[in-house]
Amino acid sequence: MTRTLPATEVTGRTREGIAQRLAQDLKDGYVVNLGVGIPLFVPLFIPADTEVVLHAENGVLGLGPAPEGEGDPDLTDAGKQAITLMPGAAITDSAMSFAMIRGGHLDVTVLGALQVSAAGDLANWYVPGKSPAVGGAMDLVAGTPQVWVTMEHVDRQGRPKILPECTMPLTGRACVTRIYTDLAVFHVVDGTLRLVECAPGVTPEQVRERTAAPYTEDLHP
Amino acid sequence: MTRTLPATEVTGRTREGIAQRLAQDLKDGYVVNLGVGIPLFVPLFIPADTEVVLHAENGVLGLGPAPEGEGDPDLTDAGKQAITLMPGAAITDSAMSFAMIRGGHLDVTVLGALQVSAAGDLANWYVPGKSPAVGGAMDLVAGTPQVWVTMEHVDRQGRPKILPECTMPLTGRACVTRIYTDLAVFHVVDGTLRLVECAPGVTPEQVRERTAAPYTEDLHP
Amino acid sequence: MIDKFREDVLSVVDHVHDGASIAVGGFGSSGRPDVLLDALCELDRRDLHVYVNNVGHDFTGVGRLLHEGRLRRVTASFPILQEFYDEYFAGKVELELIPQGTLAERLRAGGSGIPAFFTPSGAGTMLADGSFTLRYSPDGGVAEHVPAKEHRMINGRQYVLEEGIVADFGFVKAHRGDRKGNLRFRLSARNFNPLAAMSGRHTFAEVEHLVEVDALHPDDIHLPGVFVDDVLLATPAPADQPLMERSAS
Amino acid sequence: MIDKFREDVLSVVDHVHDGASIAVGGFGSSGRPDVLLDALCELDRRDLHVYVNNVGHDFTGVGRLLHEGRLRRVTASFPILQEFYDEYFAGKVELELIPQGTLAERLRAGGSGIPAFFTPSGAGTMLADGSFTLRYSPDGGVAEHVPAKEHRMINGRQYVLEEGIVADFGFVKAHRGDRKGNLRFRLSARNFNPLAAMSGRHTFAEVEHLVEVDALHPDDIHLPGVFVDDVLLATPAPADQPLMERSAS
Repeated sequence: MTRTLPATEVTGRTREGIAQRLAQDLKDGYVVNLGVGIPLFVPLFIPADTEVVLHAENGVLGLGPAPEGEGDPDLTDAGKQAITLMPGAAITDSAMSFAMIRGGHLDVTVLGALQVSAAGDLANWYVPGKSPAVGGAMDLVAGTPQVWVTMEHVDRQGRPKILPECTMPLTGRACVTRIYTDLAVFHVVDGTLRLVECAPGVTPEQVRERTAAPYTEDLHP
Repeated sequence: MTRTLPATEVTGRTREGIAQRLAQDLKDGYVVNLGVGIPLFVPLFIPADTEVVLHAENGVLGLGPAPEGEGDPDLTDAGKQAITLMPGAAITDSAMSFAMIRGGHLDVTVLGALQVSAAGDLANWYVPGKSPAVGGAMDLVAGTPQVWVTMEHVDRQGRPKILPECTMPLTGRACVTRIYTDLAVFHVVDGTLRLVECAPGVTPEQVRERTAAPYTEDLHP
Repeated sequence: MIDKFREDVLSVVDHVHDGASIAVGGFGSSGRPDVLLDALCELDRRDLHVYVNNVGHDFTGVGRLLHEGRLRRVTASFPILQEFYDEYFAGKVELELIPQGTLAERLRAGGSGIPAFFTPSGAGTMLADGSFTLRYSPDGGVAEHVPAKEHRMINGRQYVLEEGIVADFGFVKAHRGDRKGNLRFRLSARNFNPLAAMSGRHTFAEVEHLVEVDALHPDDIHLPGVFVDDVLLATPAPADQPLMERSAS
Repeated sequence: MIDKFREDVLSVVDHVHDGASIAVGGFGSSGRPDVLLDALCELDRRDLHVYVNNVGHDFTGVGRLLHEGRLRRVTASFPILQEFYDEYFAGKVELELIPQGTLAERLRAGGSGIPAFFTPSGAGTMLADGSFTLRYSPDGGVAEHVPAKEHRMINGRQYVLEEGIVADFGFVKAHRGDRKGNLRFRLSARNFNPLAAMSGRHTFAEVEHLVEVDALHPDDIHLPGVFVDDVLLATPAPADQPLMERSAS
């Protein structure tokens, strides 16, 4: 936390670009829950020949795009925004919705993060001193086999968000499986971080300067 | 168990008569689960102006009478017999059906017994050495506020079935709230048995001779 | 004969006492039983413990209860409302913050006779380790923490024990309901409503449409009437409209 | 694109290995997935652990598996079949007898990420105290008991801890299903089917009617397709009938 800002300037992916990069890794048939923020850009970038079923924890399986016009007040996503349904969509109550989540029936959950640790611990629900609210985040990271984090690589003060240990309250331990940032893509393999990709125009050195956690490199050109 | 058979002969209620007596105590609006045997006669004796909702643990709330003719193979009760539905009936899966039972949302469960103890323990699922099967009995007696037992007062050898302690494996402890037999009606009050009624033509002495458990008498003429 | 329909909301909600606990359906304003919640305000009930996913984003629904100082404690996953947090930090209302799936399962469990269950959600976090503040003191210090929850390793994984919720009352909203209390919800307005109904020892359901008893097919009922004690209209019918209708979905 | 419909039953059920555990829907013969169960026999699978409410009253369904000696263990509440007991007392098949509501809740819990829960059902009885015989030895003695279950007093009442069931496979039967795996059941044939589907790591559904993907309204789906991996026809359609239909309830 006391590291000084890196000397070099770097420009990686935009927030949309992070979502676009992540969308490439979604496979046909995946059932995916998307958190607020960057994850909400993901549907824009899912290829037309890939069917990804979107889940909202308030009981919607098979979300479609936002409606044209007002929308139906009885049909909203977990962010209380109006939605539509895809063919084959199903509605459940909240207990069944979280049965899907906790029981491991989703494939991927995509969510933002305040911090990720070297072991894949996630902090994303509470900045001490601010207003605490957790929603379904703890269930999603506990139950979903693949937990993909999207975030800016450093915070607004330029401090690393990928740390040896999280300093903010945890959402879950050893739950993150991938991290997609503006600068890089990390996988969590056997409980340790592995840098697998730098964003276009970003060097491994620039990533290293902005990452406080230890990690190994396995870059695919 | 080593008591000798009572000297006097006694004829109390028939099996149908036991069910008829019990049916008088069902109140309008009650939700009731009926076990096999004597309890299945109960619906015959529910007054027309009393609405009793019958529940079957395989997921039927609102059973009607047996169908005329073949019946629908997709519509059976917990004894696998064809049934009909009353207006306002609802179908659920088995987890929801037992959520109703265990959560105390039924009013009365009526079932047969091998033995009942002085404290209201019930044994009704297993005669050691015979074929064990429990079905929903343990859930019903654990969850339902009122557990009413219907049975012959003594077994085929004339031995009392109302005992200081059950000798057969228990279905539940301190769960029985009433006992309706061919000879008498007992209530369980504060964990002890109370004889509240003798069947027509049956004397308190005849009941006492055939009851091994201690009980108090509070007979209403 | 069973007829759970009541025309007068206030005389029904009058059964709710000061200090009661209430499980409330809805997700945000979707499927929220506003007629029932407003009745609590008109009846001036106070000191309430509400189990609900969100307090809301304005002073309607549970937000109105908060705004009028009627809440003693909120058990929720995502309170949101800023005024709620102001009251919380000022020690005027307690917050038991729990994961959303845990809230759903606790309501269902309580209504199902399950006193406690293990879940991975929140294990090893401050929502389970006894460090989350239930109540602040007026000076800004911590008056009381949410008690630490039992943790257990099962098959090599850490779980936390959570208790079923049996609320004094359930407040729910449905799209259609009949006089036996059978309910059907519409789209994502279903959410916590069936669970809040199960959790309540006594449950009120406000319905958008009162339908005849045979209008809902037994396979189409989302919540059987056994969980509902009183059925009310979500919007009192205008005088020129029939009370009873058979509406399409 | 997601299409879970498979025409050939045997090639689908071929994924089930000897020794597998299978959660099976149905109550008696009502809603029992006979096409799937029969496929196990045709594929000569053995040493199976079946979670099912009843073994049945004849040599169809699970009764056929028993009759052909394919069962290692049965977890059930009401086995019924006399030949089952004969095999049980002879030490040829194990019986884990549990209350019916506990079976239902264990299947749901396992499919819901709940590893264990407390229930009052069976507390203090021989189904929980370690005295029930899981397996007899060939000489008629007891080879192994069902282990004693943890008891706990909660709010003055005794409860027993039961574990969620995650089966290798779920076998279910539905009235209607679509290619996304969404299912709808008919009347009391629903029973354990949604729960067996949830419990299976991999679940097969045989459906009486394969319907188009938009034929089931989202509010009318009893089990979302996320719990189903393969959809098969319960009765292979005659050659002169269209495979796809839009049937009324």
